[in-house]
Order: sequence, then structure tokens, then C-alpha cells
Amino acid sequence: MISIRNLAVNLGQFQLTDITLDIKENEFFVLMGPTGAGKSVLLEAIAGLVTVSSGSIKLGTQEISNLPPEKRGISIVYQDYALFPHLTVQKNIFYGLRFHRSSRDNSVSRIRNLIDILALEPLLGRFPGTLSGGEQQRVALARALAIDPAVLLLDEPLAALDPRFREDLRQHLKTLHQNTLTTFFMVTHDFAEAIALAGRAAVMNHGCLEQVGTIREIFQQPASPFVADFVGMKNLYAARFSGTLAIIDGISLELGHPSASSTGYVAIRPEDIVLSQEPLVSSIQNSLNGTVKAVQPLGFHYEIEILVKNLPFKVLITKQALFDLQLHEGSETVVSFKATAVHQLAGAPA
Amino acid sequence: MISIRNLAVNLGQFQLTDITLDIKENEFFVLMGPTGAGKSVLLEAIAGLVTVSSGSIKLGTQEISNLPPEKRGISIVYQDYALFPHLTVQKNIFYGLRFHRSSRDNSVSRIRNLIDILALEPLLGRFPGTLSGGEQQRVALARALAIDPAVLLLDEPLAALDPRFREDLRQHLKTLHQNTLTTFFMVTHDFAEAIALAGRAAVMNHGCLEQVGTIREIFQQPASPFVADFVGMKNLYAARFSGTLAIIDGISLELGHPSASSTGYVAIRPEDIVLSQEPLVSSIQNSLNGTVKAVQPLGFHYEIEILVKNLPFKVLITKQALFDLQLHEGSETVVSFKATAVHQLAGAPA
Amino acid sequence: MRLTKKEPFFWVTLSCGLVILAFILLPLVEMVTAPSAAVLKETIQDKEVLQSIWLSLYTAGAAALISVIIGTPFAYLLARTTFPGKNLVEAIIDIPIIIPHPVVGIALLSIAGRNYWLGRVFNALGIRIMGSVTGIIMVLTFVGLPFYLNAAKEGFTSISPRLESVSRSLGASQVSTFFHITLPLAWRSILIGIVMCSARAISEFGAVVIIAYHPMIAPVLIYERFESMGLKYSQPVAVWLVCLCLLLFLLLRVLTLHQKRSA
Amino acid sequence: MRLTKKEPFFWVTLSCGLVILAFILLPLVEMVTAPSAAVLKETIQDKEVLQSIWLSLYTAGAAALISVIIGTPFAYLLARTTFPGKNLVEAIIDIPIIIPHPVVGIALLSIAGRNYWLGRVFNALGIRIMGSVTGIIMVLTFVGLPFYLNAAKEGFTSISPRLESVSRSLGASQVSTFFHITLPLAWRSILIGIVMCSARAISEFGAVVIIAYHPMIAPVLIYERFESMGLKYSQPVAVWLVCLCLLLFLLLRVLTLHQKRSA
Repeated sequence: MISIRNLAVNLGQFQLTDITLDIKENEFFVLMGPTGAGKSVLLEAIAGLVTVSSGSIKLGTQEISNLPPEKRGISIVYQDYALFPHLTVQKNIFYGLRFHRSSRDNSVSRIRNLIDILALEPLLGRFPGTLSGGEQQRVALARALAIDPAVLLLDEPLAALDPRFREDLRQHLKTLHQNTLTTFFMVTHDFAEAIALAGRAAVMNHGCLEQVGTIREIFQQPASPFVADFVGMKNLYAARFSGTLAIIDGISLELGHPSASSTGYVAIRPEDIVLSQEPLVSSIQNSLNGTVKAVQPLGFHYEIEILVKNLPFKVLITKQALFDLQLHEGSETVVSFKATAVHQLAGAPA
Repeated sequence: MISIRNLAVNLGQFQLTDITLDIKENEFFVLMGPTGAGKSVLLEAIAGLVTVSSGSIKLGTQEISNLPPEKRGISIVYQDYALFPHLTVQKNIFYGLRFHRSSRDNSVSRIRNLIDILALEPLLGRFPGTLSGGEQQRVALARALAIDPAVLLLDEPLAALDPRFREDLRQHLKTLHQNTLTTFFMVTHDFAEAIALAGRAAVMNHGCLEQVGTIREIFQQPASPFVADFVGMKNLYAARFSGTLAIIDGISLELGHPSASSTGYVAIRPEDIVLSQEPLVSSIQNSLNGTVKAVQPLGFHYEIEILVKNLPFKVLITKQALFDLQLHEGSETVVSFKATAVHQLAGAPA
Repeated sequence: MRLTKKEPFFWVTLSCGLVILAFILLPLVEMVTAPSAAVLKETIQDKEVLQSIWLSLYTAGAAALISVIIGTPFAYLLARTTFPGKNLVEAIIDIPIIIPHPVVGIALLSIAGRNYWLGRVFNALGIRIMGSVTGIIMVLTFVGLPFYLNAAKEGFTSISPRLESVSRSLGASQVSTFFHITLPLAWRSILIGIVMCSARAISEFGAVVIIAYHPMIAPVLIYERFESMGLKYSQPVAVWLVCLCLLLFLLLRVLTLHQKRSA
Repeated sequence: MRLTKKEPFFWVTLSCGLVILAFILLPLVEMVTAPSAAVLKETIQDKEVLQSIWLSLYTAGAAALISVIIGTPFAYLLARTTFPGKNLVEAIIDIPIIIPHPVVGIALLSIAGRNYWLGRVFNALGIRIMGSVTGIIMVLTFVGLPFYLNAAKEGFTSISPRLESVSRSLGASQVSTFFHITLPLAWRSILIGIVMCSARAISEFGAVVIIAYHPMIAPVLIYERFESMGLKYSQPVAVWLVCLCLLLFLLLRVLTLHQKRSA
């Protein structure tokens, strides 16, 4: 459906390089990555809102990278809704229609259907400024789908919403995707959204695609240290393998199974590590003594950095645990985790 | 040392009402509360920077509420450092000295000592704009303590710092407190800072003090539903007690011990609740079937809202758990927690 | 730290404030109250006065109209692009504001004369600058244009380019988008620009008096009456002109306060 | 959505821009290049010209000085307090900007006459307004003051009140704090205000010509030479005055660009 080949965009300080990506018809595809990775730039390049410096973007068989945005048939929905503040909800939704010379009756009934699905009937006469965030985003969705676009681009559509309305809108996105033939291409940095909505996804960093695959592949088998870090494996080490052991700076970690390669990366999620005063007597197969280096609050939790010899471990604990263990800089503590918590990264060389 | 009686401040939309508080000499006292609770206003009232509408503030035996700020001998350190950008570090630190006619030699040696403790010697000739956040805050501390104030007010002094430097500055605060006779009065919203630094603390909300006591008292025996919520007990219910059971809307929770009163509040921390597909066979004494109502991302974690009959439970789980349990709106799940996780609030009537 | 009544310094600042307000208000109040109502009424019925005020309004309005027509696209260009030398271009736009007023007249006459190619072009086309309404409009456009450009530019800058992006992606061309989205959203800034441009144009005297003593715009008439008949005879005309300017000023204040509040 | 060269609309906006730049630059360039170097040299050695330029500089400088002395405390008051009617006070401060220039002269003469109490006070004190340097300075202060006030107010507003709070808590009184902290931090805005006030004052003509045709400031001299000797004899004086104004303008641009960058 969309096939992007060696796409490059140059915006002075920022550039996209060598983006190659295929998205199938009517797929729900998600693009993830940290702030500043270039996700929105890629989106705007597909929409024709930034100038492409080389490469090709095809929609089906048609090359579109040189078409102006109004000729592409691609709609875009922004995080900040971008509703036209001087037009009523009704006029916002019907805005695109006058520029599309499809048989009008058919369009109107399709839009009526959208208005029903998104429950916008009671809002039609109002102005965007009087609506809540969730309502505005529903209007923006209706406006974007009103022209029956081949592709709908969504730039973090749920990010600005009050969390109470996010679930509701996520549900609407699902319904709309099932009810139209439009391909959905969504940018997000929230993993939960990807899990809930998408089949396939890509992870982007510094203007390049790091990994493209199913959600499960990305989460369970990150292709690079960056993706591992992005999916929450904050403890990442270059290791040598020997039997069922991973050896890092002289510290041996039990993998539970022999390794296929002799060098590579291993990663451990901070929430998979348990802290205790004394070594734990249990099924846990890795247990190391360390010293607390830093305590950092993260909203509900605290991230504790612990040095085992010179190897830093990041561990996530609750307020209660911080209080019970009386942790502070310099405390001695024991770091424990199961062999199954040690992930070997797929084919990453040391 | 500081004794505040029935203090009221009226700033139009915002007011402090009936603040009564005693702080001992050389104590390290912490004031906590959500944004907009009025913590900074109380601080500025003590410093003489906002006008008090009624009540008294005494420093030792002297009534100070009508003195201009320059006559109070109370220093203040702000979150944004507030260094004088046109003066060198040296001139910033010595700024207050010319206005204080204590024996100059003694002051100078005291300030030299401060500069040593805070390792500011190499920075003396530089301008604030060229310093890192941590360096700037150390200068602000030296400047504030240079005049040997009776009280040092600290308005979230660590909040704007890069997390890497926070631990360092916290350590400095501790050292300075031990090396001076000054009373420290710090505003923060970070519980970890309170645990690390303070003996006693107060929790503020909507311009009133909700609880004053030791850190342990506030954390373990919150005096009100607000404080319970503030210290992380997000699940809070009005309950009837019968034997060792708390009964809420027809749902019985095991407390593990008989209750002294017949009605009151119970609270459960979201991180003390475990989710599973099947009921757990273990020492866990409360196990209830529920339906997922909402999934909300919180950085590293997800907050899941679960309805057991009509009773909402908030539960905190990891990305991994979200993925393993494949939770989404409408999923059936089992909510389990120990009897000891059910906190009865001290003397709160239903 | 706010200033409070407890501080002696507060009273110093307040005294300075009162002196300044008196310095601005006393002359105006005295001038407005000096002529009797009868004289004011008589003045506004004077055909010469009416004609000059009408000419002032007409030429200032024409200057504003020209500014809107050629200034709006340029303001949009400045709001939506960056290019090397943009600072210089913006400086050039502000030059008419700081040139002494008679010099503006002299400069415009310099290109209208027969020894300059543009002057010869004008002459061949039968366009007269010196002593004509055309000349007055040209002068007023010169002094008023920067105010319109700056206000319109600010208005365009404050509109999110995303709204235009969405409009494009919904099928509207660049020009369609400009007329359906950009212009309706910038109308208040454009109106502010028109009012500022007209107000500046109406108050101009030094540049006009060089180019065209006749036909007389209101400020020239006031000067003429002052010179030939004295203060007493110029005051009533000045009162009427001030009222006109204050009306424009009031309109401007209401518009900008509204804009601040809704921003 | 940025404007790009692909769009026809871009070329429309660019053409308008070029027309506007030509309209502003052509007259100035022609005026500046019309007199020969020899004529320019001769003009600047003309005693009358030198005197008038010196008088312009001197009176504009005096107006700026007065603005600084009485305007600085008031600007600080406006930056640090809110009170009901503040909008009205700020509107009054801006009034001198929009009053037509000859009307400013008429208004100031209205209070200087013998039939007004202030005029009698001036008279008793031996202060002459009409046709005097005092009168010129008064007019220039009237038109320049709002520019100084607005710039200084903006400067004070941009200084965090927390810096003043800290200074107070370290033992400095309100006045000490103002001179040690506030003023040194606001110096650039104050300088901008001084330059804007002087530039406005130097370019004034219409108001001065009412109050004092003699002694002649530079804009009046230009007008006088144009009226009595024609365009050719007024141009060289205008060139020198424009150079002076452009110098001030350049200084202002450098100051404000610096400020933007450091903000």
C-alpha cells in the first residue's frame, strides 16, 4: 500500500536517512521512538508537508513524493487536534468535501455514519473552543476520514488527552479502523497504545528505523541495544558467553540455557530485579552484593542505581520498599533476579 | 524557634488559613504537598515577601510578621537559584555581607568555610550563566548562609536539578545543616527527600495544614484521606468494620486483626495489589474477581483500574505484566492483596 | 517582590507617575475645554474644516487600503519563511518610522522630479505628485505601511501552521487555504494593522506639508490657521481632529485588549 | 506548512515584497545620492546647519534625560504593581504617540498662555515656552516620553521579582535593591528606551514648528530651506539628518537583536 524506499529528508539540524518501509492496505501500523527521533517528520514527509530530498514514496503504484499535499489523498490528525477555530464542528467535518468531486450523496451518507460512530451529532453546531480534548479529537478524526483518504496519519493522537478519555478514544480508533478501508499509520511513544491497537510497528531513533516487525518481536526480541532500552530493558551489558553463563567485567550471570554465540549483549528489566538486605533463599538464580549509588524518584516509584563491583544495575522499587529497606547512597544491598530475566539480544555483536 | 499562630494570607484567588506550626531550633523541617497547596506562599510569608492578613509569626520571642524582609535575618533559596546574573560567584556570595554589621573578620572566615564545604573555590571568578544547575544551587546556598541567618528557607531546592546532581546536593544540605546552627525549613513534593533529610514534616493542602508529625507517622498513619492519598495509598474507601473484616459496599476485606472502631476509612497502596488470571494459592488473604475498566500509562508502569462489583481498585503493574496478562478494557482478572496491605486510617470517621 | 505602600520608594514612583500623567493630560484637557461649545459647533459647520477632515480621512483610508493590498502577501511571506538577510529586510521596513517627517517629504519629492527616471515616467502618465491628492496618499502610505506590515506579520505568525497543513491535506490548495483558513483567523490583527496605519497617517503633518500644502489635510489646516489667525482659531479644529484620533485609538485599545485576553 | 518556491502563491508574496522594499528604498537612495560630495561637505560647514543639528541633538538629549529621571520610577511602578485602572493609565501614556503633531504643539501652547494658571506660573518664574529652547525640550519630551516608558517598563517586567526578593532577604532595603540589582539588570532596556525616545524627538517637526520656528532645529531648517530655496537646497541638510537618524536606528537594532538573542 505505502512503500517507502531510501527516503531522506534534510531539515538543517535534523535529518531522516535511508528510510525503507512497507505498509499493507488497511493495516494499523505504529511508529514508536523517543522525542526528537523524527517520527513526526516522517509522517509529514508522507503527507507532503516537508520536502523530501531523495528516495521515493509510493501509494499503491503511484509515486507521490512530488505531489502537493492536497493531491495525495492522505489525511493527518495531530496531537493538538488542529481544528479550525472559526468554523463549527459541522463545518470542520465537511471542510474537505468541497475539494473532492466524488458523488456527493455517497460522501454525505458516509460522513453521517462517521458522525454516528463518533457520537458527534449533539456537537455539530458548537465551536471547537467549547469542546473538551476528547471531543475535539473525535471531531478531528471525523474531519480526516470525511474525505475517505487512502491513508490516515495520526501524530500521537491520544497524547494530549486527559487520561480518562484516552481509553474511550482508543476504542473509537479501533472501531473506525475496522469500519473503513483506510490504512492507519500512527506515531506514539506509549507502548500500551501499540499493544492495544497495532499489528506491526517500527522503532525509530535519530532519524533511522531501528527495527520493523510485529509488536511481540519488538518487545521480546529487540534487534538493537537502543530498542532493548526503549522497551524497558534498562540494564544492558556487552557480555562474553561461556556455557550457560554470561560474563560481564568478571561478574557471571546465569542464563539458564547455553548461548549460541560467544559474545553479544544481555539485557535485564529493572522491575525484574529484587532488592533485599540478606541473600534470598529461593528459586532465584542470580544473587549479587552491591552498594547503592543513587536514588531517583520517578513519580510512583524510585529508580535505585546499584554498583556490583563496577557494574551498574538499575532497579525499580516502590515507595514502600524504599522505606522498608531504608535505602540511601552508600547502603549495602543484595541484587537478585531469575535466569529467565536475563535477555540475550538477537544477534547483536559485542 | 519559629512559632506560627493562626496565620492567614489572602492573595485574591488563593488563601492560607489558620496555619499553626512550631519548628525547633536547628531542626530540619520539611513541608510537603501537591502543586498549588500554598507551600511557597507560607515560605514567602515567613520571609516577609507576602503580606500577612492576620496571625503571628515569632522568631524566638520576637514578633516578626510586621518587619520588612531585610530585618528578619531569614534567607531564602529558590528552585530556580535566583543568582544575580550580573555579579560573579564571589560577589553573589558576599552580597549580603555589606548589609550586616557583624564583626567582619569572623564573617569572612565563616564564609571561607562555606566555600570549602561546598567546593566553590574554583568557581569564584565565574558568572552564574556559565554554571551548571548543581553549581548554581551550591552558590545560592552559600549566599544564603553567608549572612548566618536564623532560618534558611528552601523552596524545592533540588527540583530543577538534573537527577545526577540531586544526590550530591542533598548530601551538601545534610552537611550544612550539621555544621551550622541555622534552622532549615524546606518545601518539597518528593517523599525521598523528606526521608533522607528531615526529622519532622507537615503535609499541606488547599492552604491548610493536614498533618504535622514525624516522617514515619505521616507515612504509616496518615491522619486524613488526603494525606493517605498523598503518601501513595490510592485506594481509599469508607468502610464498616465487623470482627476482623472491613465491609465496603457489600465486599468484605480481611484486616488480619479486629478493628477498634465500627466505621472509618481503609487504604491500600496500588503497588501492594497483585493481578493474576486465576485465583492465587498462597498466603494472600484477600482475592477478588474484577473487570478491567481502564489502562493508563505512567512512564515505566501502568495503572490499571479494576471494578470489583462497583468498587474501583487501582493497581500498578509493569510493562512486562501488562504484556503477559494481555490486559485491556473489559478483561476479567483477579485482584489479590495481603491483610497487612489494608491500612486502617487513624481515627478518620466515615 | 511586589511594591507595597509600606515602602517610601513606592511613594517616589507614585509621585513621578502623577507628574507624568498631569504632563500628558493637562495640555489636552485645557485645549479641548478652551473653545466654547458654540465655537466648536460653528467650526464643524465651516466648509473648509469639513473638507480638510474629509480629505484626511479619505487619504488615510486610501493609504490603509494600499497597505492591505500590497502589505498582506508580504507580511505572510515574512511570517512563514526564514531566509538569510531577513533581519535586514525587517529593518528596512521600519525605516519610515524613524525618518524625520519633512525628510520623508523631501525624499519622495526626490524621485518625483523630472531629473529622475521615475519622475519622468509619472510625468508621461500624467500623474502629478506635488500638490495633489495622489501625492498625499503616497506620503501617508509611506509612513503608515510599516505599522500595517508589523501588525499583520504578528497576526500571521500567531496562527499555527498546522491548521494550514491540515487544510492542505484535506484537499485545499495553498491559495484556498489562505482565504478559507489563514485570513479569517488573522482578521483581528489585520484590523489592528489597518487602524494603526490609518491613525499614523491621519496624524502626519511634516511630510505632507512638503508635498502638498494644498489641498489641505486637517493638520495642515490647523497649522495654517495657527500661523495666520493665532492659537484661538486653531484650537477648535484641533479638538475635532483629536476626537477623531482618540476614537481610532479607543478602537485599537479594545481590539488589542481583546486579543491579549483570547491569547 | 511553510511557503515554498513550488507554490505560485509564493511568487505573489515575493513580488509584493519587492515593490514595498523599492517604495521605501528608492526615495531614500535617490535623495542621499542626489547632492554631490562637494555640496554635502559645504553644507556641513554651513554654520546655520551645524547649529540646527546641534540644537536638535541637544534638545532631544535633554528630552531623553528628563524621561529617564521622571520616567524610570514610574516605569518600575507599572512593572511591579497591578491596580484597577492600570489599562487606562497605560492608554493615557500612549496618547502622545497618536495625537497629530501640530495638535501637540497647539495643546502645549494652550497651557503656556496667560489665560491659564500654569502659563501665569511660568510667566512669573520667567520661563518662556513660545520660541524658546525650553519650549522645544518640552515638546520633544511630550512626544518621546511614551517610548522611554514602554521600553523601561518592559525591561523591568522581564527581571524576575525573585532576584529582588533574595536581595531583600539578604539585608538590602528596597532602594538598595533597586540600585544594586534591578537597575544594573535593566540597563539594556533603559538604553533602548533612551535611543527610541531620542530618535522620536530628533525626527519631530509638526509640534515644534508651532511652539518654536526659531531657534531652528534641523527638521525646521530643512522645511525653511525647501520653502524659501527649493528642493535642491533642502536635500543636503536632509541627508545629514537622515544619517544621524539611521545611526540611532542602527544602534537600536543592535541593542534589540542582542536582547532577543540573550533572552
